[in-house]
Amino acid sequence: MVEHRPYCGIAEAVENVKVAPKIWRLTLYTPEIATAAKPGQFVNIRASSQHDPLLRRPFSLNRIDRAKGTISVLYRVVGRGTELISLFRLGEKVDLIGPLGKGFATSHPRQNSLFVAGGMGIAPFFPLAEILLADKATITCLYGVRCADDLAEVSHLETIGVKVVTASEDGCGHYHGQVTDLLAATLRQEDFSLGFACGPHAMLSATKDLCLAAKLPLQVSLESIMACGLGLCLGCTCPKSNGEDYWHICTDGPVLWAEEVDFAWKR
Amino acid sequence: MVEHRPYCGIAEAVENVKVAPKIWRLTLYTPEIATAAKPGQFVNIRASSQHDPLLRRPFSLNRIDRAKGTISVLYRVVGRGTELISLFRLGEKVDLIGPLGKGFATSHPRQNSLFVAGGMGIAPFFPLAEILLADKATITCLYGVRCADDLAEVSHLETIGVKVVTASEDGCGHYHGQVTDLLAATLRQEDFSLGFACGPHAMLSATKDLCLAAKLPLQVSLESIMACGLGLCLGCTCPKSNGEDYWHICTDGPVLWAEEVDFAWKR
Amino acid sequence: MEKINPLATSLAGLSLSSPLVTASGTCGYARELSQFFDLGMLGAIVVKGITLAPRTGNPGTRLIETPAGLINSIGLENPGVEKFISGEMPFLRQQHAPVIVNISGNTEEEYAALAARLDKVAGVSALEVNISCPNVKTGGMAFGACTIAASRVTTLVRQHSQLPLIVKLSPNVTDIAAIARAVEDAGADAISLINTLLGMAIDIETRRPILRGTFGGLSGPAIKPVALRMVYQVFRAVKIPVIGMGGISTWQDAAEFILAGATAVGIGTASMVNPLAIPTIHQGLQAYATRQGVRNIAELRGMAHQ
Amino acid sequence: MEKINPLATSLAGLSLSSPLVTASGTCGYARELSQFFDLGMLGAIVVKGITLAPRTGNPGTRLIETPAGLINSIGLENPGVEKFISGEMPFLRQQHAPVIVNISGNTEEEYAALAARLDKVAGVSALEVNISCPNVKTGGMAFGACTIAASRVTTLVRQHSQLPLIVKLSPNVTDIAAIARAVEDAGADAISLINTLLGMAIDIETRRPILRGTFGGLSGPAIKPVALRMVYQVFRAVKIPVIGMGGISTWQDAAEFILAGATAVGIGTASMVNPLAIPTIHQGLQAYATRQGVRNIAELRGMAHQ
Ligand SMILES: Cc1cc2nc3c(=O)[nH]c(=O)nc-3n(C[C@H](O)[C@H](O)[C@H](O)COP(=O)(O)OP(=O)(O)OC[C@H]3O[C@@H](n4cnc5c(N)ncnc54)[C@H](O)[C@@H]3O)c2cc1C
Ligand SMILES: Cc1cc2nc3c(=O)[nH]c(=O)nc-3n(C[C@H](O)[C@H](O)[C@H](O)COP(=O)(O)OP(=O)(O)OC[C@H]3O[C@@H](n4cnc5c(N)ncnc54)[C@H](O)[C@@H]3O)c2cc1C
Ligand SMILES: Cc1cc2nc3c(=O)[nH]c(=O)nc-3n(C[C@H](O)[C@H](O)[C@H](O)COP(=O)(O)O)c2cc1C
Ligand SMILES: Cc1cc2nc3c(=O)[nH]c(=O)nc-3n(C[C@H](O)[C@H](O)[C@H](O)COP(=O)(O)O)c2cc1C
Ligand code: FES
Ligand code: FES
Repeated sequence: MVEHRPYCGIAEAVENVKVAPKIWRLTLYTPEIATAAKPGQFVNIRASSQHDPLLRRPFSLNRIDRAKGTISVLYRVVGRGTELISLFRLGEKVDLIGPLGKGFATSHPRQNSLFVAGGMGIAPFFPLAEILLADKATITCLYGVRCADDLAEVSHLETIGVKVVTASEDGCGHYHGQVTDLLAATLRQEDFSLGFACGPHAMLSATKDLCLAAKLPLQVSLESIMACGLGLCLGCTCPKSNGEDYWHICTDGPVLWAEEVDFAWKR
Repeated sequence: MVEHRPYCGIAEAVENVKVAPKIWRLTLYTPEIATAAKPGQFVNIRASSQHDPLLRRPFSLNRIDRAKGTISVLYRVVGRGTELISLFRLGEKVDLIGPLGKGFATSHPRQNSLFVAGGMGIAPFFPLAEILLADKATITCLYGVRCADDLAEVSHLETIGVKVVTASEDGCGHYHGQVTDLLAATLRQEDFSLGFACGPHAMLSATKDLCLAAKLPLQVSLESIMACGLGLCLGCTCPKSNGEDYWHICTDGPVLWAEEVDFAWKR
Repeated sequence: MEKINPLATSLAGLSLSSPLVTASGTCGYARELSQFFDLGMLGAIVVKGITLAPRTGNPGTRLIETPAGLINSIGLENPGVEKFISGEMPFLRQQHAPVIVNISGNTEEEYAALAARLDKVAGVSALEVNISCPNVKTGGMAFGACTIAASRVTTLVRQHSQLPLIVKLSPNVTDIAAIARAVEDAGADAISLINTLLGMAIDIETRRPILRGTFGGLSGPAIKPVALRMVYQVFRAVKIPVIGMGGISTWQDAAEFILAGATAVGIGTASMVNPLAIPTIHQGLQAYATRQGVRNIAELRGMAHQ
Repeated sequence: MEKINPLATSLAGLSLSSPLVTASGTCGYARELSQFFDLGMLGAIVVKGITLAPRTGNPGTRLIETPAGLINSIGLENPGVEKFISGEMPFLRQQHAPVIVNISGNTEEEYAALAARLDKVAGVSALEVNISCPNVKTGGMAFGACTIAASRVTTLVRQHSQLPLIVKLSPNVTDIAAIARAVEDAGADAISLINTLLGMAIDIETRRPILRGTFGGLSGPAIKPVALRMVYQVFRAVKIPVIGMGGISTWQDAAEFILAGATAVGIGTASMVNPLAIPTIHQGLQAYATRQGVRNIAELRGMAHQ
């Protein structure tokens, strides 16, 4: 069960802009969610008022602006739901539920934090950085993309004081190669107190192995197809590392400690 | 089978405006259709790019502007399809097929033509009037509505030279009562050479009876739920007056001679 | 003077404050939905399917979105009957709605054992015997696919429980009316239908079925026309009340099921998409009853047959 | 050198230029679709169901839109076999695609008479025996609902015709594989499935079923998961080829059916919504075959079973 009664209703779109060739940021006026939300939580948005596509689409909170009463999501257009969302216009009445899930745990020693992001996995890190930085932590963000078109957020994160190191296989980033190679190199050079990772399954799996080897506690933000996002359907599972049963990503996660998750699982 | 290979593709919305509280006019740039279209024909528009609502929505041609390469439809928001269409914005890529069906037959004696419109039945009459007037006919249009909010087109028709007499039960029109009562009164006072009617089933049925009694040849534009609009499904039937088989409204109509139609049929 | 409730109804001896019930497996054990609305407006809470032993459910992908539908392959994940009684019943007993426990067995004996175990549990108002789950290897749907098996399970559960007995039918059959008559004859007090339609999807890149178990259960608006037809058929075939479900997402849908003959209606997939679906439907049905000029919605039951 | 066609396939002795066929009753006699694309890209033209005598079809509303679906109750409107042969075959013979005639009877004798009459008609390449129409009072679906009736009709038609025989199955059954095996044993050369799911809708204002015949046939994207599952099941059960259909509207859908085991796929409701659906799917399938690295789409057939 979610910790807090989530808001379920309408929020007005105050901005919906393309920030990279396939990446958009949607900002919604929804004081209820902005007030309650924590970094790492998500919102579940209906892409259509009709029955197709039927299910809501989950997105991490990419901005939480309590003062303005707004939240944002940073999303990549990958299919018909995100395509429809990219058509939302100013003033659009957006049907959403949130905040949902458990966010990042920020009460552990975190003076020197490490973010590892793969592709759209960058989305939840800005609000997390805001909180950690307010607490005088230093943050290094390793950010892997396939190509320059996939880059987003870099200047925003740098502006608030995050050290961003980009990795890409096409050579567009600081580091030429996979973000997990960059991670291995970084862990050899520097000690961190807490790690946070978000990105594709394989990347998270490799990140877990590297961080555990380096004795770095790691939280991972996971994804799954979701039918409800509320713990009703039990459909959004990932196996626990106990080898016995399952986490439900929408309520137990999306953020879990890496050591609790069995990444050997496939969809 | 339709007479002419219809266009099936995309047309750009150049205007979509509310002309009365629930009535909108959508104008589309589609030279292929504008060139081929005749008054009384219709276009079949997809309201959504997704599978729900699944079927296209048929609308009569309300303007045909060959010079500009545009056509318009005048539509009332009655359900989810028309609701979605009312959200189409400038530049929207609208998926449509047209022109479809057989239009009004205008090669009969028509010097003094009579239009009888009920509610949205007014939609196809403007382009018909343009053709008849170009041919020096005089036109009287009896136009019944439930209330003032339902009125559209009056000034447009008057501007091009149609004499419009409105009827309404709430007293907002010239005539206080049903348009068919107005029709009965009008037929007693004046002779017409050709009648055209479009509107609800009951109105068309009564109009047929009155015109036949007055020996006025009458064409009616009919409606039906349509799955294809092309003659593929055989779903859009209305009984022939021969009592034996059916017209298919999308291909045999939507305009038929009133005497060919059995109005005793119910949906 | 108390305001009369136009939605109050009764079913198999239970009084329901409305015809709306949760569809099993789409609202867990009601805790989550209780955050969104007062469960008191529910005619009954039908909980997620319970088995004798705990089940972790199916591995791999469990959900596939389809046009206006959802395929699920949860595999009856549940804590088992003992933990259900100790862990969930205390909360459920506090809600102002009867609790109907949905039970599933791999064998006839398991159904019997579940029925016996739940019989005297405080707060359990009725059993819904699921002979229609497409997502478990043994048992499940097999019991719902033939009149003899359906009837045997019903008889057995009847022998082991005093509780009102609702049998939940599978739609994946040629003659739903025959199955309904068989379970009525075997002692069922009510019938619920439909469970999900058997469906599948294939990943065209890996070329493999998306679900490890190949098939899953199709629910949601897509199946409504089939569900409504079966409720209509079963209403004609039996005398016991019917709980209708399958794709209901608006009050208009619920009204259609009542006109087809349903005494109560289950809301499943719609609550997952919109946790406020039930209160919205509740309000709509109330207004509909008034507009139709009936004092109680039950007056509209089965009217489509006249 | 001729360009090889990666979509060419063969079925029951016919060579098809692609696996795409029209689904009976959704393209009339192909005249209308011929305005939109070259019918030569069709593997076959399957025409609207033909009966012995002309039929005017059902009175009242014939179409109901549902979420991602369509309920129809056309009632086999058709000119009868004689007028079909004289009025439609001349046009059909000129098209560059085999013509498959879908036949429906009220009685076994009618099926036999239709088969005999069409046997020597020039340009008729195969018969599709519709034992699954939900929209006629007698005959129709009744033949498709039990193995014995299905098998008898098949045997009889086999006796009266030399043409390749395709039997079209109803999905409204418990065990589609058993019916498929029965018609295979009775001499069918191929099976097509699925026909429509039996569904209904009620007008909540008049409180009456919308269709005069109460039930109609549900087609369209809504039913795709069920259709795909049945094609998958039947492919495992029989050796004769399968024509898969039900809700196919994109090349991805068509690819799923081929991976499930379909030799050809029928496009129905999708063509009605978009008369260019077939050419669009044709193009998509061609590109898919290339991307999958196969020389012919047939290499992908049934791959989901491996
Ligand atoms: C907790 C959570 C947070 C997320 N945060 C973000 C975010 O901040 N930004 C972002 O761009 N994306 C995020 N995602 C993924 C996002 O939900 C999917 O990209 C989106 O739902 C795809 O919808 P679609 O209709 O465009 O694609 P579809 O047409 O439905 O599918 C396209 C592809 O996306 C996959 N997909 C579909 N739904 C999901 C899903 N719920 N989760 C994962 N993959 C899916 C499909 O398997 C398919 O491969 C998040 C997912 C979860 C579960
Ligand atoms: C040849 C033809 C020409 C038409 N021209 C016009 C026009 O110029 N302007 C206009 O406003 N309307 C016109 N209509 C009616 C218009 O097609 C329907 O109002 C529209 O399809 C309703 O769509 P919806 O999704 O908003 O309503 P829905 O939610 O689908 O239904 C709302 C109501 O409209 C009825 N309806 C749905 N589809 C149709 C249909 N195809 N025909 C008739 N009634 C239907 C339903 O039975 C229901 O009562 C025409 C219909 C036909 C067949
Ligand atoms: C995720 C999910 C889980 C389900 N679990 C159960 C269950 O445990 N027991 C049961 O009898 N039915 C179960 N069902 C079936 C529903 O109760 C219901 O019969 C079906 O979904 C049709 O209704 P709907 O379209 O409103 O969802 C489940 C359905 C879904 C979608
Ligand atoms: C309007 C309509 C008419 C149909 N007529 C016939 C028919 O005459 N004979 C037949 O075997 N199937 C008929 N069918 C069934 C289709 O051929 C097909 O099996 C079914 O619609 C599923 O495919 P789809 O979802 O692609 O439409 C008809 C379907 C529709 C929608
Ligand atoms: S998405 Fe339904 S339980 Fe998580
Ligand atoms: S709408 Fe299909 S034939 Fe007229």
